[in-house]
Amino acid sequence: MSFWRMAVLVGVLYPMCSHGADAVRIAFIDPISGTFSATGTNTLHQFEFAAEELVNKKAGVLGGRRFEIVALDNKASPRESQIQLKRAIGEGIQIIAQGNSSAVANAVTDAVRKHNRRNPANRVLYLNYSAVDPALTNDKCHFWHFRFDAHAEIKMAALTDVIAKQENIEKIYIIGQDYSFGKAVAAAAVKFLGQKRPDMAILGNELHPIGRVKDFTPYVTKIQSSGAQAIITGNWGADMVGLGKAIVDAGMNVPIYTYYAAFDGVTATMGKAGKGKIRLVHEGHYNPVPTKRLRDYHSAFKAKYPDHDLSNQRVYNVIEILAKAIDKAGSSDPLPVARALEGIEHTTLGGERVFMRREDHQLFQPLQISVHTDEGIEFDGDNSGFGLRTEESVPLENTLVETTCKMTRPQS
Amino acid sequence: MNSILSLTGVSKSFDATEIIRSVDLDIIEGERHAIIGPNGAGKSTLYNLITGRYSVSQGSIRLRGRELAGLQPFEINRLGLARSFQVTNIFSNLTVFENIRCALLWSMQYRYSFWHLVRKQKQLNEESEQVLQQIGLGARKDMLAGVLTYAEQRSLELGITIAGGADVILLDEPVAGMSHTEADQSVELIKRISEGKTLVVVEHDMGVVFNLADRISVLVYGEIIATGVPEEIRNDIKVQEAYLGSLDEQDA
Amino acid sequence: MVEIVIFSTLNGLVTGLLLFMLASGLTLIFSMMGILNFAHASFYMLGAYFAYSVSLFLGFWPGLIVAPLLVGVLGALVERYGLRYVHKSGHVAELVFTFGLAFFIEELVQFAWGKETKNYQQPEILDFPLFTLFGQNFPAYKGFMIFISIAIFIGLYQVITRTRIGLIIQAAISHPNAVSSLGHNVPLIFMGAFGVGTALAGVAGVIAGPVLTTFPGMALVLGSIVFVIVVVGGLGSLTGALIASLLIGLLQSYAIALEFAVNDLLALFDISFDADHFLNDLWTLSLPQIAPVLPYLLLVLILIFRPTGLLGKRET
Amino acid sequence: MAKVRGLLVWIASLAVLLLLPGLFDSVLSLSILNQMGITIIFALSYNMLLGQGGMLSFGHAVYFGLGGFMAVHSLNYIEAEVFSLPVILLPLIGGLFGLLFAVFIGSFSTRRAGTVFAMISLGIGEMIAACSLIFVGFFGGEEGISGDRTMAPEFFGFDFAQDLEVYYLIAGWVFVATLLMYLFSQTPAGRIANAVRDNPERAEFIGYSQRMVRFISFCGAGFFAGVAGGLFAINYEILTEENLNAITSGNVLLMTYIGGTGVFVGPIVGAVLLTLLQTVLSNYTELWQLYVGLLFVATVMFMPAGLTGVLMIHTVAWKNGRLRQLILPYITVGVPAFVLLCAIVGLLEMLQFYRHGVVGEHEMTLFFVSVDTSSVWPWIVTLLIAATAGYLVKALTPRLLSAWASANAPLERAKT
Repeated sequence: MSFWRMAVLVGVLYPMCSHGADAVRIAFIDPISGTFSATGTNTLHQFEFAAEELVNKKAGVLGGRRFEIVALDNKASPRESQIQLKRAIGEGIQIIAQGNSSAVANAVTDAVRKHNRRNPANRVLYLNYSAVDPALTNDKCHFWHFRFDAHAEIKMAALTDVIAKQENIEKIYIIGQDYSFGKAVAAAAVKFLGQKRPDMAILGNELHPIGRVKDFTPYVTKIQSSGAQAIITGNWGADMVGLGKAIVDAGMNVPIYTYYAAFDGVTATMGKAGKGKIRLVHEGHYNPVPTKRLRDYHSAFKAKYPDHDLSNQRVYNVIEILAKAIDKAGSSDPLPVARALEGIEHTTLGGERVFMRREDHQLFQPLQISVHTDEGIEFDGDNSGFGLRTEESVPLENTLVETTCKMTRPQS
Repeated sequence: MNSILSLTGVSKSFDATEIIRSVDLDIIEGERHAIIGPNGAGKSTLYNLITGRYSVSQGSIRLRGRELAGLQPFEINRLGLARSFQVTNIFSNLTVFENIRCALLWSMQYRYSFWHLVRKQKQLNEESEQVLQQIGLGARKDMLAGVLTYAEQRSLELGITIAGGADVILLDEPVAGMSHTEADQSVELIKRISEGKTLVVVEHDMGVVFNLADRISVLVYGEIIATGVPEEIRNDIKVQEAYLGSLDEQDA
Repeated sequence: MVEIVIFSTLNGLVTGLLLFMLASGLTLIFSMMGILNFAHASFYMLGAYFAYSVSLFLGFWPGLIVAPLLVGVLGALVERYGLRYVHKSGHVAELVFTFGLAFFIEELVQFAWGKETKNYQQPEILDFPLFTLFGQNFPAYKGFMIFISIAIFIGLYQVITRTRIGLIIQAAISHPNAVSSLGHNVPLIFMGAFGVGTALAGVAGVIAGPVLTTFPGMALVLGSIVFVIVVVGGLGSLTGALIASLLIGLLQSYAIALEFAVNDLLALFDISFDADHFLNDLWTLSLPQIAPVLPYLLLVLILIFRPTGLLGKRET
Repeated sequence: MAKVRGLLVWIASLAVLLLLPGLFDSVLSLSILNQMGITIIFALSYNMLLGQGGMLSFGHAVYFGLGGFMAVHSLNYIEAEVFSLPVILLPLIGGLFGLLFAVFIGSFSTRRAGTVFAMISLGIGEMIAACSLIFVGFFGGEEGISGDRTMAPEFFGFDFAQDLEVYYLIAGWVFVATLLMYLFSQTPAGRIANAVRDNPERAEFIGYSQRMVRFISFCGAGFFAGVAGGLFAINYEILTEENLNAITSGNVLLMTYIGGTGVFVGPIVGAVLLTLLQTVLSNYTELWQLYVGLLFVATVMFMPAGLTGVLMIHTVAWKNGRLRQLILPYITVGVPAFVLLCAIVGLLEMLQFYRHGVVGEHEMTLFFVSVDTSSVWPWIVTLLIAATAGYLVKALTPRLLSAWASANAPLERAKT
């Protein structure tokens, strides 16, 4: 047995020991299989496209090094992410990108922190492009974590501004996924509505298991019979598709305020039934397109991936800002890159100024509130003819929030 | 005349059908007792009742005066009563040696021990070897029980039954399906291993029965119609009627 | 409150009857062959995927006919060339085989159709509200689901109680060994039963696909709950399976609708605990939370105390 | 003689365990080795049920997971200085709680064997997995529970910050646990478990309560599963619901069965092989799980004794001294069979690339050869290779079978 084990190990592990150190490799740890595979796969394509289009086609970084995206499937599970993270580190990858599910992000950020403390010679950098649990840049912040998406509280502040203006809404229902992100959304909604519309009654504040509910009809029945006049939800991926479908089927006709109710099947599901009802808070621009650069980029993406969408506009920011920081640092090693990222300023494809705050490694950027519609849509979602059109913009200054982060910085 | 196993008024019904009807039977210590009867008379059921495989509907079964009703098969076995089966019932994926050794474990006080290594137990292994020699399977020691010939499996069945050292042994058709020579060898074996023990045997082969038994009981339709020494049974009118009658039925 | 009761009942009915469609086939197979087919829900998934593929070219309705037939044929082939082969190694080997099959089919589906969710839609002709109560629509498609399930129950019941084949099936359920001695071709009957059973699962897949979404994990979601129904309902009892299915369907929909918590119960007795009590999770335990646990609790209790199930005739 | 050989095997295994990190010192191979070690203990504990006790469980991950959760909670208690314990003893905590829980569950589930036991284990497994979302305090909900192994008191100067230290910790436990499980199989309780597996009824008539025998094996399996869970907690420092759900339970069944349930080392082979497939093969192909599925179904159908079982059936030929007669037939059938396998894999990979590959790219690398999937030729060539190899296998198999029969025929001098 022992002999066999050895022989097999030698045979299989040997080819993996050597790797070209030429490309800057970025491990993309997100769900490529399982319930949330659609979200993960779609984002993976956006990363690959951004790396190709924004870096590799333009002479790369550090005078010719390419970006290479290495996809690692974590099945949206914190535990599996840990295993994949170990694997990425084992393969000598120094930059980790992850975004889907704050549960995963909490595990990854913790693991990265521990790993870097224990292995100063072999550190990694964690680029969080989408996990928006506020804790990640507050109590749980650390030097190696950078977040490129506005966190749940910032987004909810913008969203509740819009809700507060709707005089006719007096009763509202909050439903979300039962984990840190869903809880953060609910807490922020309760907090801001209490400040901005103390008269508004919150009829329900419900959490459902993430990724397990296949038929949302019972939940919608409950929301409907509660007499709610509006719904707030942070649901994403398959959970948003399911919720949207049940709402459409039940014929509910109330506005829905969301974080992620677009693309990955949601836009197609909501279709006509959701027209003018869904409001969504996001960064970047879908329609109208503010700059030619963004339009060209978006068109090129659709040309290459006709069945996918540019759902996460922050992805191109991640790639561009990372490339900028690497060039500025003159190295792709985590420590100099992290130092370069702190406080970095950048103009996005959409022509907006954004900056990475030094105190908590949170990227601040203008936000948009858009509506789901088929009017004035240049770039639609799910090839359905429906898409997002910007209704209101929140300038960068209005998105600044305080942080409790106490960052400690490594000396070397 | 010491009765070691006694059945009084034992009945067993499945749903509405009464298979065993008020059976009284006394097995005397040290005797070789045969139970005969036509097919379907309830002989195997009677065994299953005594050994705890089925529960008794009515009546009482006592081993050395101790009530057996309500006890599990393994509890009855531990009281010193072992049985063999009509259909070979061995541990076919274990070696022949292992079969015997397992059968010895409880009686040698190992119980459920997980702190003894069986390999190191000298006495256990020696006794297992002895039983193997006794049943003539010494050469087959390391073979899997499942690949033995039929006759060998029957011997092993017997070996498992006696290995635990029980002093009351119930055999269920030990020579069924064997050729004449095999059966003769088997009877010799049974005689040898049952020395000093109480033996109850169910058998169809009358030659074997009369060769082996000190006393015979005749079970017909769930009732004991006669008990006695072979001569008495041979001459009993009721037995002859029952047997001839049933033979007629079988022929028809 | 009334509307919650009405709609929860309807929702429960839809789920329950869907489960029944799956369970009816599994009960048939389990009762006759003694095999708890782990891959049963995988055939349900195959039904959905086949129907999806057919619907791309021919629309929904041909899929409703073609997909179950394909699944049934596939099931019969699996019985003929797989199960029958494994059968000689005993029940444990059969269970392991069907388990492996379930694993394999899931991978096969991902290979053939990809890992992402398929956009399998209900037919447009059924895309209207059947009726509206208290401002809430009841979709016609769900009505259609109820109709199909009830039709299958009645159909199966008639076949089993009224026809010659039904009599043989009944005999095979209660005395599996006796049927062969009556001169029937038992292997053929088994193959047929397996084919029909899996085809029924296929039907369930076809009509559930658009509602419960068609994705590679859809078998896993329903896999073990179907076992619960078959074991709880009892071996060989179609009616038992129906009752158990409805029970679990209603349980799931009511549990979400009614938000009772242990807290509320304790409040009746004027007992309350601080939120930082170390057993806080226990005090705030609510009905929606424990709903997923209940079916399995029922399964374990039934297996321990009443192995024949609710209406079964033989032990599991 | 046999005794010495047995001892040598153990010493050699220990040496290999100690030397492995010298051979494979990259971060990646260390993490694979760690994963392997944990899986080996888990699979061996599962085989105490399936292989040795005849109990098919669909919920063995429960004991693994609960042991792991208790271990990770202990880590946190140690960090909070509630009590103190060296990390090296943490798996013992996992084991004890695995045992405790197994005692409780086993007290009713081992009453029956076969399908009923399998169903109860499934029910319990699903129940505990569902509970993990209810008792958030204990299971940590979606996020799970994390700990930090370096917060425990140092053990002779080791703080287990490095994977290498963790490797030696795991290797030590693998050795001890394997030895203990092997010794258990050699005790009266272990031997009688085999007897009960083969024929529970007969065991009752030699004085053993089948229920009690199963219960003891069940508890032992729970203990070692808990130990594996504790090691998982140390290695990954996070436990989630997945550690105790049906998928983990299914995986351990899979690897144990593929490795072989009838031989003690079977599960070890299965665990090593499956971990390698999972970590290494998955780098090369997205279809690795499909291959695992194929392997599993093929194992159940054609070699129910598993991979080690296939090796074991050669012992007769070996004892007959005729193993050499098999070499040539094996090569003549094995080579085309291997080619056939490669061709099938090639077809599957090409199909996968053709259907799911990046739009506009047709070039893929297959067995070190660049292939253009948009042209028909690669397809035709692969099909032709497959057909030829398939024909050869079919034509040459009868020869193999007859060689097999003659190699296994009893020797003349053997008594019949």
